[in-house]
Amino acid sequence: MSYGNLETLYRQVIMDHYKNPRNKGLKDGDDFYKIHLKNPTCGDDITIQVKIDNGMITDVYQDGTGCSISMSAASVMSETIKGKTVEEAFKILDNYLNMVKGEKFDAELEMGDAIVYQGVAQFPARFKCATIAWKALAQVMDEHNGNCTCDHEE
Amino acid sequence: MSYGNLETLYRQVIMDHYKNPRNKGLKDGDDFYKIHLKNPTCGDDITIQVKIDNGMITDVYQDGTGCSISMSAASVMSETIKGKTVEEAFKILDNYLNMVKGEKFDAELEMGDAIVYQGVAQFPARFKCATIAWKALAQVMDEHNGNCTCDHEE
Amino acid sequence: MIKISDINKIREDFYLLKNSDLTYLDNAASSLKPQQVIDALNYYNEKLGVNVHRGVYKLSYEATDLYEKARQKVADFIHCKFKEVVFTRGASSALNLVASSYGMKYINEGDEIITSELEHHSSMLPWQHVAKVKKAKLIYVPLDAEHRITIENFKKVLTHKTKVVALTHASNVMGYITPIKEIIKLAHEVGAVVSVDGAQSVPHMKVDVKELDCDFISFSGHKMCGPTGIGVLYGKYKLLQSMDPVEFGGDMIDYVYLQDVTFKDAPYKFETGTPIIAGAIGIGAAIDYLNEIGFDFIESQESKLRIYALTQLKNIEGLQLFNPNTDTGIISFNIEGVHPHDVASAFDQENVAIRAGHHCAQPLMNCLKQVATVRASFYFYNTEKDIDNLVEAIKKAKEFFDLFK
Amino acid sequence: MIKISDINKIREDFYLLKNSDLTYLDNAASSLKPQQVIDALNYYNEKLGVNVHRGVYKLSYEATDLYEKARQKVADFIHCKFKEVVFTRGASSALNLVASSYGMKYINEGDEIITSELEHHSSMLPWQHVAKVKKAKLIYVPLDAEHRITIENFKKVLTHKTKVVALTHASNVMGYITPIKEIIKLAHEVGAVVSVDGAQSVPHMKVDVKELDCDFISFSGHKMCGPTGIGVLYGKYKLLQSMDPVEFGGDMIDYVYLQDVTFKDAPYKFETGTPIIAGAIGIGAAIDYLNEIGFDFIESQESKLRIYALTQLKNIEGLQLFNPNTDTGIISFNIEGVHPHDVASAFDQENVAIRAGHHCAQPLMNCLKQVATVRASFYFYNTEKDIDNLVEAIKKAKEFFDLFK
Ligand SMILES: Cc1ncc(COP(=O)(O)O)c(C=O)c1O
Ligand SMILES: Cc1ncc(COP(=O)(O)O)c(C=O)c1O
Repeated sequence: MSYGNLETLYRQVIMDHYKNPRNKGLKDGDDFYKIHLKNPTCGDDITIQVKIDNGMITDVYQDGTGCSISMSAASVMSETIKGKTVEEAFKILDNYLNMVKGEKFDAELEMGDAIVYQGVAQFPARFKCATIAWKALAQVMDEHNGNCTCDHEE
Repeated sequence: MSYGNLETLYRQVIMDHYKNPRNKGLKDGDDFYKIHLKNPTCGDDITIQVKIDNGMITDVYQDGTGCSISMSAASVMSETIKGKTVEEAFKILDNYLNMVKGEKFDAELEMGDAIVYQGVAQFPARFKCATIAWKALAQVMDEHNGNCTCDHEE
Repeated sequence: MIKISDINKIREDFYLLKNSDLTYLDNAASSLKPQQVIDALNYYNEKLGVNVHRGVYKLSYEATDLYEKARQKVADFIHCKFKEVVFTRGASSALNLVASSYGMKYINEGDEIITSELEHHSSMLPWQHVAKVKKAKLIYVPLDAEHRITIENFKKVLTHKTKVVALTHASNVMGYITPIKEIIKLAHEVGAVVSVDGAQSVPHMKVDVKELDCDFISFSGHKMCGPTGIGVLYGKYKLLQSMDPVEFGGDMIDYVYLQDVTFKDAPYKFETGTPIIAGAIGIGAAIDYLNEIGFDFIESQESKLRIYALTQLKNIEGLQLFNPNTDTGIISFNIEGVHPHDVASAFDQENVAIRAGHHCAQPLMNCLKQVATVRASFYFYNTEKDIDNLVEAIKKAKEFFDLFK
Repeated sequence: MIKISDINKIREDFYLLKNSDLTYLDNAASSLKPQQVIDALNYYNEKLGVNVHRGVYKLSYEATDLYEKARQKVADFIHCKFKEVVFTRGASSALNLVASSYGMKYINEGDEIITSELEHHSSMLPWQHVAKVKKAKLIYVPLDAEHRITIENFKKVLTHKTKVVALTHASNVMGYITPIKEIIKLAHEVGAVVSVDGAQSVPHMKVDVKELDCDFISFSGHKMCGPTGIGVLYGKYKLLQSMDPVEFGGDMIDYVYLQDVTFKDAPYKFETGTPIIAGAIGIGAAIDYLNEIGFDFIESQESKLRIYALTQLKNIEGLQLFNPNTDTGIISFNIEGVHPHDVASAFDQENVAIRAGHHCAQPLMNCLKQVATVRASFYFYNTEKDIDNLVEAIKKAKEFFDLFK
């Protein structure tokens, strides 16, 4: 049976992360940046915790509820950016956003499992699912860099 | 020069009544029914006073400001219905409304100068001007007949 | 009279039904618009395009005439008087007008307002706000085991303190019809007024406001073959007259003084500024269209589809059906272990358009213990083939997501 | 770049200008709608027709995309941020939103609100209401001898008690442009916010809200080649965020609890229920159209027509011209001894469409000592021929009514 485009969206890697999320569960301690984002329309609700030492992302945790795309993306994001500098993470983030929007992106840039979200470009209605965890990351890093996020553009 | 349809609307009789209104000016005394109607959009403002004795309209006065059609119609109405019974006046009223709406009406029914308002049928935007005084009359007669007018349909 | 066999002729009126293989089952969100309605909109926009009410020239007069004739069409459609029809931006706006005008004027501290967890947010939130501001009590009718509003449960919350009852006529998630006529009778006995949310009933069944004796009913054009941006508030004339306007400005006044103002009578005092001219003409054309189809056809077609769909859905393993006893063409379900959003994407690949989400009914989602559901909703132009496509899509989605188990 | 010589090509875009001998001079009431806008409306109504925001399927996604792109077009058009654009039912609704949300929250007893007798009712009445409810003072800028708002006179009424200034950018009767930028600067110095009525400016000139530094501006689609039933409220984002919603329900919430609720951020918290989807797409298409024509052309064409018209009207004996120094394409006059309503009927016989009435500006009528005036108003698609027809119609009407002298 052919499932058409569906197979380009729901890749095995994605469903693995959905069933077995990495870095799941929040930790105590106030040496974490913590951001909570939600999309009440579909029930997506994500919190991410990030530790940044000397410009280096040393620890990431995530927790929440939502669809397979949003939940897996949080897991993938947490794996992908751990060990990266904030600068590197911003590059990956920008590249990822371009990729899922269907815009030009750098296919050579090392971004781990995040590369499998390419199929999202054909499902623009799922763009928000694929990016909610990454938008939380953006806010964390903006905060770390001292940029106000209170008036953050969508 | 041809003024087209305009001449069917603005008849000499109408303009005479506009320039020389009959029964103009209100009287003191509480043996009159009195109704005040307005169309704030164009500034029409009309008050009519009617005395009814034994089912007979014995006296009518009118006053107000407005366009030539509304002012002349008040004058014509006052002349037309004086000396008529309420029943007769209702007949004339209905006939007049049908005529200015462009619906079937009885051309034989004696209605004095009111007959010259036939041209209004071709100017539906002026229907309200031609009928405001007559609607005031309707309210007077409804009141006289003991029908509540507080919830009067437009 | 339209016959069931005419369904293909009906589908010709809808561009997407005629020209694509779309299975459109999101009618509770918005219905599609037939060519007849689009033609009416185009007539106004192209051949007139001018403003109403104050223009002495022919085009403006014609536009005014069409606008006010649309009001008469609405009045005839729900069986009320011309002047009892207020045009609004939509059902939400109409429901809010009742709360902000009637509610803010007549609700006092300690009064009780009855609503339900079955409501659309637009039906209950305006009253939650009134209750907060006025220190009144917002009380929920307990739903029964099926999540229905019953007369029995309504009686449990109705008291002599009840001033307003705000309930839906047909639920947009469960498809249940509320026994609203009996509820209205009971509410009137204690002197309460009833604001009915007719967004999901008026498009699908003959609603006679005089027979229901409801005090207010609200509905939207876009769910009944009309355009977006237009809705209706019906209110009993005495109530409308007793209420204060909430928007002030052009077209709704008699006389304006520097520090004071007098208003027109209802409905005009509630229609501030240039009216929604095209929208009103559009909903008028939609009503003409629905009248031509006829509610006999609409109700029988929807009930046929409901029975056909339920029979099949009940037999799909792993499908959670939330309203097996739905009264209308609205069916809510989930596929076990698959998020509704994922289901919707899978369906979209099969060109089956449904809605996944909380359907603006978060309290009900809590009752159902779901974050979201999938909702399929029919209209008179749907066919058994559409149901077959839905069933196919469900099976295929299950199969696909099972691959990852 | 559009050249003046292209005027006939432009007129081809408008059904009535192409196919009739109408002289349309009622643009201040509503503009006509070009084919491009009608096509955009038809595209949505025919090829999509579905609801936005919560649909996962392609059609719904496309509708959402078009709806939100329209918001971006508006933002680019007036030079603000995407999220500073609130879609409303029209200018009146937008002006009311500022008063009922910002005004009702921040105006207190004894505060002063400045407006003017030059205002459209929709600009001043919402504040008259706020002033009454809040026991604030509604203060009128004295108009100068020409009935203009001047900076000098504005300074006379501005005090440290002034909390809100609600003024029109361009008068819909006199055609004057208010020196709004300087007024805004002065108002900000005392900490007042300024709500600008842009209904007659935004369609006719480049309005840059960041350059004006206005706090709010309101305008309507139907006066700028767009459809009826859609308007815009621009507000500075911080102000919008600080304000409370006035309508409650679907689409504007984050979380709904039985006795509480949290709202989305602006602009969505002000857009309750199914949005005005077609209307927004329509105003977006209108903006595309106006951008293509360009304000250089629009302004030069209107100023050419103004000069041409005034020169002739000034020379007609027995014509009372109320605004010989109008700044825009709006000209108000009366024919001595003839009621404006009678003039309008005479013009209609010549197919010259103008407006007769108080133009929703009764206080100004009092200043002018008129019950009503005749108003002719141009847009970029009008021509010298239209002015000639107007002048002819005036002469003929005078001649005709002189017959009865
Ligand atoms: C100056 C002015 N303000 C406000 C409005 C109100 O606009 P709308 O009727 O589209 O709400 C108008 C037009 O009628 C106007 O000319
Ligand atoms: C039951 C119910 N009430 C109210 C509404 C609100 O209607 P609208 O979004 O057209 O304002 C809807 C639809 O969304 C509905 O289904």
